[in-house]
Amino acid sequence: MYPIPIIAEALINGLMLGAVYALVAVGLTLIYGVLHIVNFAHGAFLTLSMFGIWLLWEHAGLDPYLSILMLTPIMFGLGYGVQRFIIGPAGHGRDNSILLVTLGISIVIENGLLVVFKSDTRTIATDYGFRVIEIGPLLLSWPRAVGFVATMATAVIVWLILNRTDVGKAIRAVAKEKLGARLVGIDVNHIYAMTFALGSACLAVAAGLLMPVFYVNPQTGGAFVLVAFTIVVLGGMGSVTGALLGGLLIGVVEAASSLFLGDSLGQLGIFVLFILVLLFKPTGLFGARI
Amino acid sequence: RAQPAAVKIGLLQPMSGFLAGDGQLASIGAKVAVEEVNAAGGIKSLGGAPIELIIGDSQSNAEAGAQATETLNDEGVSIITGGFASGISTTATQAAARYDLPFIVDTAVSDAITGRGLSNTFRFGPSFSIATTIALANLQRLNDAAEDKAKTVALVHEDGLFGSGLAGLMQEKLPDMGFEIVEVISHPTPARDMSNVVLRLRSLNPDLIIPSHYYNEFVLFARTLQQQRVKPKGIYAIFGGAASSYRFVNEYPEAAEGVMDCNHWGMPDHPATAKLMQAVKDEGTFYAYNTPTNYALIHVVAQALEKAGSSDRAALTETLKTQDFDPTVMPYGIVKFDETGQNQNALPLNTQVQNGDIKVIYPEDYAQAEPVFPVN
Amino acid sequence: MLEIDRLSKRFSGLVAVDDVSLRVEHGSITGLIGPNGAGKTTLFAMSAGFVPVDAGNVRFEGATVTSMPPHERTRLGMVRTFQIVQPFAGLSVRENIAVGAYLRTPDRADALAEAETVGNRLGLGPMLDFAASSLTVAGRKRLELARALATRPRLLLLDEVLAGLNPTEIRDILPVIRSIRDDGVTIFMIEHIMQAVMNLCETVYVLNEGKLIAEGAPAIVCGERPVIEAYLGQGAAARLRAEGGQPHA
Amino acid sequence: MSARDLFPILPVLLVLAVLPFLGLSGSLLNLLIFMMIVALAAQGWNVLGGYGGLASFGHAAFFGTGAYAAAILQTRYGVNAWAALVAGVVLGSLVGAFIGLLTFRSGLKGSYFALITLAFAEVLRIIANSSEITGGGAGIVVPIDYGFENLQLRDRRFFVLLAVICVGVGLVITRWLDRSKFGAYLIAIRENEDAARALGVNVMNVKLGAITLSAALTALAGVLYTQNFLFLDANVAYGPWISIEALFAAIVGGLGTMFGPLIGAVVLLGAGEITKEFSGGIPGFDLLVFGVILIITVAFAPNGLAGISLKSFRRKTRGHTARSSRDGGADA
Amino acid sequence: MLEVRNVRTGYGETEILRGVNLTVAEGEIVAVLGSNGVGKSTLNMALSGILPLWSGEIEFTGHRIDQRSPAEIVEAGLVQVPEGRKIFPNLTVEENLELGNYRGDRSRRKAMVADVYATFGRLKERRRQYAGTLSGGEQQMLAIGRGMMSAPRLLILDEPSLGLSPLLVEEMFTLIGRLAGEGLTILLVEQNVMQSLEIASRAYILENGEVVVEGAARDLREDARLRQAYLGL
Ligand SMILES: Nc1ncnc2c1ncn2[C@@H]1O[C@H](COP(=O)(O)OP(=O)(O)OP(=O)(O)O)[C@@H](O)[C@H]1O
Ligand SMILES: Nc1ncnc2c1ncn2[C@@H]1O[C@H](COP(=O)(O)OP(=O)(O)OP(=O)(O)O)[C@@H](O)[C@H]1O
Ligand SMILES: [Mg+2]
Ligand SMILES: [Mg+2]
Repeated sequence: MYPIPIIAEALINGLMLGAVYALVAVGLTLIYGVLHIVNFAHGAFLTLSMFGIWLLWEHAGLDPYLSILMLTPIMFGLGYGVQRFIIGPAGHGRDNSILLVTLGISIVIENGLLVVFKSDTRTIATDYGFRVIEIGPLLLSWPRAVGFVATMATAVIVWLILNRTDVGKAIRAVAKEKLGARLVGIDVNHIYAMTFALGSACLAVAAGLLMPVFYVNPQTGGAFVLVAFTIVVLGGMGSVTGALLGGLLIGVVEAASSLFLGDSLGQLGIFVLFILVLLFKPTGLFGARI
Repeated sequence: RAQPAAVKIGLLQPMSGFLAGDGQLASIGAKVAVEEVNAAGGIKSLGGAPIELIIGDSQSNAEAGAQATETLNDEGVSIITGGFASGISTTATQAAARYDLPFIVDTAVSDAITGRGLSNTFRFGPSFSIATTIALANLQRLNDAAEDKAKTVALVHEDGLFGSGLAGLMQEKLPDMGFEIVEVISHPTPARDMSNVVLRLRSLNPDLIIPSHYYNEFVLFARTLQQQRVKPKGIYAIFGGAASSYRFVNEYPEAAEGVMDCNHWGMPDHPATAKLMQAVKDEGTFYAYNTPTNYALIHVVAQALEKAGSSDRAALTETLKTQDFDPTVMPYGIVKFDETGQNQNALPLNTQVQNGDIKVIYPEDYAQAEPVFPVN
Repeated sequence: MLEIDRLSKRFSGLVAVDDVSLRVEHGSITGLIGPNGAGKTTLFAMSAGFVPVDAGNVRFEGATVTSMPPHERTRLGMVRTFQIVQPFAGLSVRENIAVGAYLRTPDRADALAEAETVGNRLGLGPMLDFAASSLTVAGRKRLELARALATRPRLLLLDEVLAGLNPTEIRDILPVIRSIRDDGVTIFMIEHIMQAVMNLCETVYVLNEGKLIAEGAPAIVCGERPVIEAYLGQGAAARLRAEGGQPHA
Repeated sequence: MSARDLFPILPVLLVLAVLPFLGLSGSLLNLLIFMMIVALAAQGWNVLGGYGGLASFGHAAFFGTGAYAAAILQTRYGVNAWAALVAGVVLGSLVGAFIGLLTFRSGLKGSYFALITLAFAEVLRIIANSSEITGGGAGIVVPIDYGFENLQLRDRRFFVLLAVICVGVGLVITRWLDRSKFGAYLIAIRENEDAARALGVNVMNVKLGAITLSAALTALAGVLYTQNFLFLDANVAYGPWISIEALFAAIVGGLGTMFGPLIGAVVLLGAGEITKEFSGGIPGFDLLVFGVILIITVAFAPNGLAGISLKSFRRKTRGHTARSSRDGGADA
Repeated sequence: MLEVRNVRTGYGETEILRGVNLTVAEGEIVAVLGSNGVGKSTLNMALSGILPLWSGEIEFTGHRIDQRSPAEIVEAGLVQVPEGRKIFPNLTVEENLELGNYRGDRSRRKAMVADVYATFGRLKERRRQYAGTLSGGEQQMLAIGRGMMSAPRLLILDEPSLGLSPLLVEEMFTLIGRLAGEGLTILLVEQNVMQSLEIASRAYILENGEVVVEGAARDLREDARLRQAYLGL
């Protein structure tokens, strides 16, 4: 048994890390909710965003948190364009084709990055990367705490967009009833692209929050996508609040199980939890609904 | 006088995929060696035939490694070197065996690679068992020499072939050496986070941490240790990747300071070392062990060709089995392959990051500096 | 044939079917009518096993089938159609019907032949090789009926299969339905098209807000005040009277 | 199903069987073997994903089980390789049936099913990576011992032949799906589960049958993998690569078609080899080109490559602006 | 207000409409009749811009709309309540109505929702319920309500009475009459032929992808051929 502060710290750590997972998952769940496909390019987009943050740091000296403000619109635009001009036309609106196209895009991005940046691992050494917040015996990572707060803020924004704006309602409408949407004057292709754009913009934020504590190489995104899948299903596919809560839960489970079982089996803990939830509450812990 | 036909040498390396960085470093070393051999007049016993390097990309996975080996064979190489990772090396040497194509593995460490009865397979570098034996012997000396001795140890390893294999061996041997193993923590590659591993260490506060993981995880680990203010007496990595990588040392000098590693490593004062470091720098990347190992390996192949006086595969295999070779930049004394194909004299070096540079501390023959222990 | 005994179903607060008992006689055509949202489809879904019951019992030919899975009820001879049509969209009309026919034969040629026969009987002949997704709503309703019929049922639960047909088309299909019954298939149908109900059904049950409010011969039931108020409206009642149904005031 | 139904399969098998004896180089033989292994896994995937509409991301679970079973039984228990092959296929099917039992019971389909299969494969990968019997991270090396009785063929042309025969079995099974009641039921479930149920289809049993069959074929591919490469580790056996490859080949080739998986595997792996030629030695460039080719293929052959050749036979009446038939109505 | 000239279109290679001509004047109710599968809904989809024309022209309030996107057509005031409802099952009743006003004047949205509730009391009771769980008839009400929300100039109703109880059918026809009285132009596709002809001013009959009969509704009601073909009399 570990001393209480260690356990507490692990759980808080889990929450903070889970928040960033959640952000990746929110993008995924949005795209899933509307396009009904699992976006295999999500990881590659995250990697791309992380390289974006790194480039801005390396060549413009921009702080990663500031870079988020620059990168978010760029990723938004990129996501919009990729959906509108590649996935849309090449996918013919069929689930399987879209799936393959996103797979193809991820191959292109990953290897494009490999060609340009080689496979080197890059990191950003900010002066706050190692900073901790001391609360009694607890040492909390400062950049992680920032990540937590920023994630919450982003999630609230996404939620507001989805539930309080016409575009958001249109996104949810298109998810289930395309023809009906077109008949009330919704431009379905535009909404698809907006969804993809929104999902990609979330990744820009996630990338900015990750880079001070993590590294990037052309494969990095993959490590987060698998866990993001898990979160999406746990939370209920297409559910933004579900993704957020699912992310936090996974973070805590991962922390707890790696503290008590070791990291390798900690991963097992995530998947076992995942399987159990699916078997006993198949629509996810928080219900599937976008 | 017509130039004799070039002798083709295959270099199998992960040029793409998650190990591509290692492939790149290896190919830099091999290319330098090829240039040197050819500049010195090629293979004299073959009438000055130049050697030509053909790179096969194993794409960081085993099937592609086998397929690339087949392609190298189609292209008519006389011998293949490289392999890098154990899984790739296993399937690739096997594929080469069908054609009696000699294959010298560079840095893959799994004991099972040699000793499968494949007569074409050789290994240049040390295997697991060789490396751990030496690493532990050095550790013992280090600790014996210290005033404030380390007693408790935590093992932190990646859960693949390499990390688990090492951890297994050490769990066997460390207790006999008087160390108490307080914790064994494994983690997956890639890892997203090391804070929970470090938290456990913080609560256990071991004297010594023995990590074995790939580069990215080591960096994450070392940075998190620093952040969480875990300060053991020493960090003693085995094949740790990072403590013998200049990238790490340059980018995170504080986290790197004092870290020790027992790894493949070139002789620091060998003239080729400086040249290779420069070549790596010219490519815009950072020096690590892959470069000198593959550099030396090409030289060994050139010597074998010279001695065999033939580019015939059987002749080369025979030569490799029976003759001695000069390992150039690698600290192996004389290269001699035993009946299983293992280079008997293969030897890892102990390095320590001191004042922002990587210094060899053991064995004395090659040492550049005295070890600093305990660090904290 | 079918006995429904004190069946109830509640959806989070809303009682969709409230303690309903009714019986469908062997060889009859029995109707189920009632305002929108009265619970008719839910009652059917429970009878066929697609929605678990909250309370009550369903008996088919004397055997209790309340908790039997739907496919087994179909095997026993009780088949439903869907109000919101559920075609196998990617398959042709012929293949759609053949899936039903496979219930009674393992042989592909037999199943396809049966599909053709049934398709022709229901006027789907020209469309047999079209994709089901290209059918109009009314076409899909007929497909629903054809598929159900191909399973050689003994009790058909038809949920608004006539919706979307014009009066002439309805007139043309009524004899088909009667002939199905004459072949020994009992029919229990939900229908809003009163022309059909009046013509076909020997007995109708009227559901309102989950409760049974009337039952009996259609001409009589349609004259009852609660039925007119909740369901028919004065205009329709008048028209039915004019057309010779003569319900009492 | 009659003998005549099998007719279209024969010429294809014949061509594939003759191919290795035309003096192909070692790398082409190796490629051919790998194509057949992937084709077989993709055929398995197609049974469930193409015919049953249950796309899985975790066929590695079956592939790996077949592969590990063959390797472990031979190396640790001295079981004969042919017996190990049978055992591998049986165990693979059992894993399939088990996963099916758990997931279908709770009605999982669509992306849920896809992701839960992925999770199962990951669990197996993590377990295989850390347990003793699989050799843990070090993996298993099957000792070389050439001989027909050991299912290790020194002359690889015959191994190609063996793999082609296995693919032939896959083709026959797919053909049977096209012509049988079971196949019709499976397709019906894919198109509309509720409707199938209403027509007397025992949805659970049919799905279970499909996943078992699917797993058996993919496990067979795993056994062949073991016998060809004689080395396995957790990432090879249970890693996501084979799940992706199987899905890729089946979809690119043409879902729910007999020759789709085979065509897909041949074209994808072939294209991969060809792009490698043109990569100019720049790491990643070949895969980049491959990715672009993939996207273009999907854009211009949305029904899969098998769909192109069949296009002229396709019913012209098929709806283009497919009307949505699900409107989530009050019907349960 | 609406002019359809020589419109040809279909699905894939199958031609469904083979040169349809039709006009609707401001404030009229025009009925389109025809047996199952003649192409009434196909015509509607073409009018709404969902199905591209093979040839022919569509003019609405004096402007060509046949090359416009569905969104632009809605914006121009031509709105359709489609066959089979096509409501948004995962949105609440109220959200469905709000989206009906997607291209419309937002400032009037609240008042319009209140209007719809006044017409369909049942919808108000169910305002927070997900539309997908409504009964068939309730869904139909919602679809009509959603169509009204965009304040259309021309409303196309495709079989609005499908699945409604007789009482509601009657109410619906009353509603259509009322809407027309308020100045809305209506194109009505119905199987309920008799009642349609009662409220319509003119009607078209489609057969085989062409208009075979057109005329004043009153005259058509008496037409023997029509009674035979569509009224089952
Ligand atoms: N899954 C569900 N969740 C919540 N409410 C439901 C659900 N299914 C049905 N309802 C409600 O139950 C009531 C009865 O629905 P049902 O479909 O049985 O009506 P119906 O009599 O068939 O009506 P209609 O003639 O309009 O088809 C309706 O008010 C409907 O909104
Ligand atoms: N998506 C489609 N693909 C192919 N054919 C279609 C499609 N939709 C409709 N059709 C065909 O077009 C013809 C006209 O259909 P449409 O829906 O316009 O008929 P309708 O007159 O509205 O009939 P109903 O009164 O039954 O609604 C029908 O024969 C139908 O089978
Ligand atoms: Mg109903
Ligand atoms: Mg229609």
